[in-house]
Order: sequence, then C-alpha cells, then structure tokens
Amino acid sequence: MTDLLPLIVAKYNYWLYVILMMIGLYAMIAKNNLIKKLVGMNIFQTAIILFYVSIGYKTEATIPIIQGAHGGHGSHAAIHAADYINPLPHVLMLTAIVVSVATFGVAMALAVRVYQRYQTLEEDELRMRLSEE
Amino acid sequence: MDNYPALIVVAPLLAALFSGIFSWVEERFTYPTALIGMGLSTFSAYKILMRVLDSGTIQYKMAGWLPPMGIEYRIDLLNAMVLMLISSIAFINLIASYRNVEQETNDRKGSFYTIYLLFVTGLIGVTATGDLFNLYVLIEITSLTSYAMVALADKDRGPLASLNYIFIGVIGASFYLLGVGYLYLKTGSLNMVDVAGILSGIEGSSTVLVAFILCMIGIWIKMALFPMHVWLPNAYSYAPVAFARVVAPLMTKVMVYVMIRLMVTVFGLEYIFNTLNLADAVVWLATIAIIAGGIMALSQKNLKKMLTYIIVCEIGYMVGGAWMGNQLGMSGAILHILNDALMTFALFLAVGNMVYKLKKVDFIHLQGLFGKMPWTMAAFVLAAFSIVGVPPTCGFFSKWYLVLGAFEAGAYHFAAALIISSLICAILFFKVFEICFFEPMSEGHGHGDGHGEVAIAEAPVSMLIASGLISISLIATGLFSGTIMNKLILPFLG
Amino acid sequence: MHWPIDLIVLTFVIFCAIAAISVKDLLGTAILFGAYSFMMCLLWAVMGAVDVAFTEASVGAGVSTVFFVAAVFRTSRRTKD
Amino acid sequence: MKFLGFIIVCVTGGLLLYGTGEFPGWGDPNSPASTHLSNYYIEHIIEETQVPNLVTAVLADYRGFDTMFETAVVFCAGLACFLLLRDFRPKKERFYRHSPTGIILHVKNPDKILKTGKEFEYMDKDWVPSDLIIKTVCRILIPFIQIYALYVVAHGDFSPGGGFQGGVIFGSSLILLAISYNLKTLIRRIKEKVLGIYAAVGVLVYVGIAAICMLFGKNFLDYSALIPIVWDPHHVRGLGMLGVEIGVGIAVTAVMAIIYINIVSEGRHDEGL
Repeated sequence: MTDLLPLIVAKYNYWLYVILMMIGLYAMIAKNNLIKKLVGMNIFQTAIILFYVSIGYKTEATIPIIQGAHGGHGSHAAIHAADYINPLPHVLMLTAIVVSVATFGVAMALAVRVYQRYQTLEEDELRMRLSEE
Repeated sequence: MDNYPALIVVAPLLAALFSGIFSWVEERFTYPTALIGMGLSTFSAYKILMRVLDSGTIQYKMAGWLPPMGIEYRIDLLNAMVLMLISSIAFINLIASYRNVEQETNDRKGSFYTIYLLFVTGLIGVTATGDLFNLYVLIEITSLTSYAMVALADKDRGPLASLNYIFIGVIGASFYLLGVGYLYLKTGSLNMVDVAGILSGIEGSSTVLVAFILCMIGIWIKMALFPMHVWLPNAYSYAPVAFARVVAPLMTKVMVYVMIRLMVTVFGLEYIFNTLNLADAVVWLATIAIIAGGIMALSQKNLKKMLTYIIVCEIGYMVGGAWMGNQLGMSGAILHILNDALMTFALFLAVGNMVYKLKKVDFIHLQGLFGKMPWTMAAFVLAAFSIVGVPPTCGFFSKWYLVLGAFEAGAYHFAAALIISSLICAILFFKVFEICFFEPMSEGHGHGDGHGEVAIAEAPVSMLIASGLISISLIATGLFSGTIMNKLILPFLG
Repeated sequence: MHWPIDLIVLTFVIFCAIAAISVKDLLGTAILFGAYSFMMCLLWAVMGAVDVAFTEASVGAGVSTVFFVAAVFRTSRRTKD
Repeated sequence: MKFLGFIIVCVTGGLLLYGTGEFPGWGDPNSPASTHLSNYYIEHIIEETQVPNLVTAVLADYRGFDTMFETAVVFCAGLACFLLLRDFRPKKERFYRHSPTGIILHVKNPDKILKTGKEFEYMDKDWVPSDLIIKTVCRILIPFIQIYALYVVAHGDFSPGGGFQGGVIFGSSLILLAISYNLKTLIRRIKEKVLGIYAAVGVLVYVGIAAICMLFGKNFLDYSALIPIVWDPHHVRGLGMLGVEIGVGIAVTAVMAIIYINIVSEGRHDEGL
C-alpha cells in the first residue's frame, strides 16, 4: 500500500487524461447529435492538450517567465534550468488550442448550414432524410 | 545566401494573403496574383530539385536557429521530388481551372483562390518540413481548407459530407498529435533527425511502440486507407472540380509521403521491420484495401465517385509497397507516389473538362462523348491506360516494381490483389468508354440522322493544353522511370 | 505539493465532461462546456502553464461558448441523447 | 454504433494506457522532455533574445514558423466561415418600429428602405426592447476590455499573454457590443469588408516581417536582420516579436468577429442574438 501511493501520484495525471480522451472519443463516435459530437471533439482535443501540459510540468519549479530580467541589460544572475517549467509543450499547445478553436468555428458554421438544409441535427434523422432523396 | 526553401512555401502564402485582400478590393487581380505566387513556388521547387541533385541534402534553418532548437527544413531527394510534383501540379491546375472556377463559384472567386493557395501552401510545407509538430500544423491547414472547399460546391449534400470529414479528420490529426506527444515525452525533441538519433537508443520501449502506432493510425485516417476511407469518396466528389483536381491527386499522396518519411527518417526501417512484427498485418490490410476499393468502384454510377474509389484502391498499392520490407517494394511505392499523382491528375483534368461542358458526370450524361470532346477523351483514355498499367505509360512501371517487391517478400496475396485490381480497373474504364462511344448509336438519340456529324464542343484551349501537358508527362515519366529510379529514389533509400 | 489540488480539479473536469455530453439540452451543454473549459484552465494554471491557461480562459470559456450559443440559437436546443 | 464506438474507445484507451507504462513520473524534473531542449531554452533565451517570457520567445522566435501557420489557420477559419455561410440575397420583408409611438411597420417591398434613426428603428423577429442597464454597463466596460486587450498584446514579452490572447479578448469585446446592443450596431461600426481585409492584413504583417528579414540577407524570420531599421538594436528580437504579435492580434480579432457575425446571423448580417 505504501508503494502504491507514489505510483498513483506519479501517474494519475496521465491516467485521467486517458479517461478524458476516451469520453471525448466516445462522444464523437457514438453520440447522435452533431453538436454533441462537436463537444466530444473539443473534449478530445483538450485532453490531448492536458497531456502535453502534464509533460511539461516539473515539481519544485515555477512558471516559465524569467524573474528579475525586466529590461534585461548586461549580466543576470545564473539561470538554473531546474527552476523553471519546460516552456516547449506550452508553446505547442498554444498552437494546438488555436487550431482547435478554428476547427470548432468552421464546424459550427457547417452545423448551421446542415440545419438550414435539413431542419435537424440528429444523425439518424439526417440519414433518413438522405435516403429519402 | 539563397532562400529558395523558404520561398517555396512563402510565395503561395503571400499570394494567398494578397488575393485575400484583393477579393475585397478588386477581384480581377486575384487570379494573376495566384498565378505569380504559384509560378514563383514552382520555380523555387525546380531550383531546389537541381540543387539537391547536384550537392545533396539542403538544410534551411528557419529564423536562423540551429536545428533541434528551431524549425528546420530538410530537403533531400524524396522531398525535392514530391515538392516539384506538388508545385507543378498545382500550377498547371491553376492555369486550367480559370474557367471552372468562374463557372462553379462565380461570386466567391477571390476567396476560392485564397483557399486554394493556402491548401497548396499546406501541402508544400508538409513535404518540406523536418519538424514533427510543424507537420501537424500544416496538416491542419490542408484539412481546414479542404473542409471549407468540400462544403462549397454542392450546397445540399456538401455541408454534411464536410462535417463528417471534420470528425474523422480531427480524430486522425489528434492521433498523430498524440503520437508526437508520446515521442516528445520519450525523446524531448521534435526535430525528425534528432528524434531518430535518440530513438535508436530506446527501441524496446512500449511508449515508442504506442507512439508509432498512433502516428501511423493518424496518417492512415488522413490518407483514407481502407477501413478509414469512409470520408473520402463523398468529400472529394462534392468539392468544386477545380479543387478536386488538386486535392484528389495530391492530398493522399502527400500523406503517403508523410508515412514513408516517418518510417524511413524518424522510426527507421530497421526498427519497423526487425523489432516490430506488424509488417505482414499491414500488407494484408493493404491487400484488402485494394480489393475493396476496386469492388466499391464497380458499383458506382458517377464518374467522379468511381475515380475516388480508385484512389482508395491506389492507396492500398502504396501502403503495401512501403510495408513490404524490401527495397523493391519501397522504391515501387515512392515511384507510385509520382505516377499516381500524375495519373489521377490527368483523369481529373479530363473530368474537369467534362464538367465544364456537361455540368454533371453521371454515366448517363457521358453518352457520345468521344464525338463531342475528342481531345479530352484522348487524354482520358491515356490516363485510364496508365491506371490500368499498359506498358508505355508510367503506371506500368511502378506496378512492376511493386509486383517484384511482393514476390521477393513472398507476399503473393498482395501481388494477386494488384493484378486483380488492374483487371477491375480495366473493366471499369472499358465500361466508361463503352458508354462514351457506343451508346448513342444504339439508342438513336433524338438528333435525327446526325451520325457522323456530332457537333464538336470541346473545352477551352487552356484546359486542353493542361490535359495535353500531363498526358505527355505520363508517357515521359514512363519512359524515364529508369532514370528517376536511379537518380532520385535509389540514392534516397541508400 | 500540488497534487491534491490537481486531483480535485481533475475530478471536476471529468464530471463536467461527462455532464456536458449527457445533458439533454444543448444550451445546458454549452454552459457545462464553458465550465469544463474553465476548470481545465484552472488545472493548467496549477501546473504552471500560465500562457496556455490564459488562452484557454479567453478561448475555451469565452469565445467558444459564445460561438456555441450562437450556433444553438440558429439551430435547435433539442437533442435526443 | 454505440457498441462499436465503445469497443474502439476501449481499444484506444487500452493502447494509450499501455503506453503510459514507461512514462517518467508526473513532474519528474529529470524526464527526457524536461532536459533535452527545455534546458537549452531556459538557460539561453534571455541572453539570445532578451525576452523574459520563455513561452513568447519560443512561440514567436524559435518556433515562429509554427506560429505563422497557426495564424494562417485562423485566417483560413474566418474565410471558411464567410464562404460557407455568407448569403448576399436581400431580405424580402423588413420591420420597423416607430420609436415615439411603438407602432410597428411591416414593409414588404424589398427596395423600400426607411432611414433609421431617431424616429424609426429597425427590428427583427427576435427583437426585444433594449435593456438600459445592460447597454450602459457594456458601454462602460467595452473600452476597458479593449485597453486590456491591447495591454495583453503589447506586454506579451514580459507576462502571460500575446497576440492571440489579446486578439481573442479584443474580438470578444466586439462580440459583447453585438450582444448588448444588436448586430446592426456592430456592423455599422465595422464593415464586413474592413474585417475581411484586416484578417488578411494581420497575417500579412507577420509574413511581411518575416519576409523582410529575408530581404536583408538573413534567413526567413531571423529578426536579427532587422537591426538596421530598428531604433533599439539590443532588443531587436523583442521588437520583432512585438511586431508579429500585433499582426496575430489584428488577424485574430477580425476572424473572431467574422465567425461570430456569420454564425449568429446565418450569413445574412442582419439579425442576431
């Protein structure tokens, strides 16, 4: 039991991200409503972002903004890499968030178009309408 | 100091932005802007190809930072070939599609060119980049532009097809992103060469295995390998024809390129074929994809739809060849990227000409087309022969390598599938020829006695010239495929 | 030790996610989705990813929700599942 | 479909969990991800770029090429929404409200357009009497939101924030204007054409700065090439980043407004939330 707690503390973040991702993926595949699917899509994407952010986290480190370097002329105190959180995953995820919101906007526009045409967003009803035509 | 590697992707991007502005201010300027941008890009691609042939791999450091820190463009023989292919096809298509665009998207011409150029930018970037995450961003650009385009032409069914495309496309891209995340966690780097160097020390890791599987599944979804192909036929057949002509030959081929790049450069063939035992399963999957694509193509009643299923079938060839585990198979797959892009482009150019005149290309509308559009049909026949694999055309040679590779690896099922699918393609195209050639005679269309004097109603000259150029290139690549093999592909595979 | 806070917020996130996809009213989904994004943003702030948290707060909890409500306004609130 | 979905999800989840087996612990400072590139960035950024916010420095300089395409993605999304939804057909009928009396006019002739102003007020099927409290509060709030957005863009080098966040905040201030008044008010202030041009210009600022570096003989995006035209050569990279962040901000602001307007009015640009 005493061994288990460190393992859980070390890994639970990754496990929970997997669960979150499964929720999103399930909603994308199995939900009937197109907007619900879009929500699932967004949950899926944020889960991935959570995963990346978890990679970057370091215990005993602070946010990736160098302190006391305002203006930054000349020499600084030595900077220790262990004091700051890894900035690279954050950069990647900023880009990923932007991409996901762009996709989300386009998908919403498409959903509005589908509704204009078929007056429904339920997938089974849409399939029925399509087979009628 | 020369900046061709940057220019090749920046020129179309700049042109896209300028045409985006011009579409609001003065719409007449958008088309020339697009032409200039694409022309510049094609020119740089040519320069790069020559440079790479002369002096080997080019490295271009974006923002001047050393590779693992900054983003690097790393152009070797394979990239240079695919870059040349993409930019020239996009350029020729731009020349050919002026009339199509005017016809299909008349009030949104300017925006069409903007989206088109952004799409090409994405494809070129995907091909040139040497950075795993940059690849993801560029894949998203190509996808986002395709989503918009698919919904644009067919106002009724387009949006729904596009929405389904979004769901599947996002799953694919996200899987790829996850794979990159797993790789990053294990290696701490995103540069392909750097990652490959670190990976060679930790081959047994389960994380790397999962990363590999995720990347591959993501790319397969994006390239529409058989069970994940559901989005492709609808999406490509609803897109405006001027866009379908570039998305159909290029998108899937670029994804095949990405797969080969990941296999060769990042994970290493050694790791894939010796440490993992997945190759047989994937070759079987490719075999099923080929057969299934062929069978589904047989049941179509629309020319565009039929061609999209043939694309699904062709993807099977390339994936199977790449996973054959020997040099013949891999080189056949790479050669088939080139050939298949040209063949599909030729077919879709012909279809574009037909759409321009006929509006719809269900098989019923095609009757008597040999009389009406002789030149277009000549190009179509040549491209069809190439797809089937008739010797002087280029399709034959890549299939030959693939079959040889299959025999060497002992994958007889794959070789059989290749030959069966060629037969299916032959049946398909002869069915189309039959409709185009004979049927009006037997039906005795209500045009009176006009047997020999069907009015010739050809497509505009610009479109015919493009068709002619590509038809010549089909034969030329066929004749020079030995040279291409020896100069580009074999040196790349070492 | 951040992990207790982190664990609590993560649990909230998962609850919000499940609620957002199972509520039978799309406007409710929109709001729960906003809450989900906000919780996610908190989580990232706890992990020190301030820039990402800032972006998520303005995009996920802000603009995305507005787009969502706008789209629901133009379509329908009804959903079967 | 549900069952199939469940199986796919379980297989994927299992695969991902299997992959986590060899992960380094959460927050482990010695994991490969936190040592290889990250250490280089943390230790060298301040001397190489003079920008204390590491995320901004990596975002706009080391990986600025990614960010350029990210901005292009945003632009593309705006363009896509416009292309998909914009509907130029004029409305068949209009409703006007005579403000002093509250009488509602129903105009069926599409060519006849009343001049709205003091006397007549345009209204639509979802018209609600405007709420004085909301209007006043938003009128006071919007300028502050916009100033904050500008601060976020300008101060991105030193504190969390940057072009994208600032752009989104500025865009949401525009959206707030549309929600608290009505969509017409927003469109009257900022024409569709202006938004469309701004979206392209924003990205163009980014690509332009990058291309200028190329003209000065350095690599694409290498801000150190800008030294001859910058007033503070010591901070040239910071200034270059500020320039591209402004570009990103402009593009994102415009695109957020475009997407909102098109979705909420189904592309007709007349009535909205």
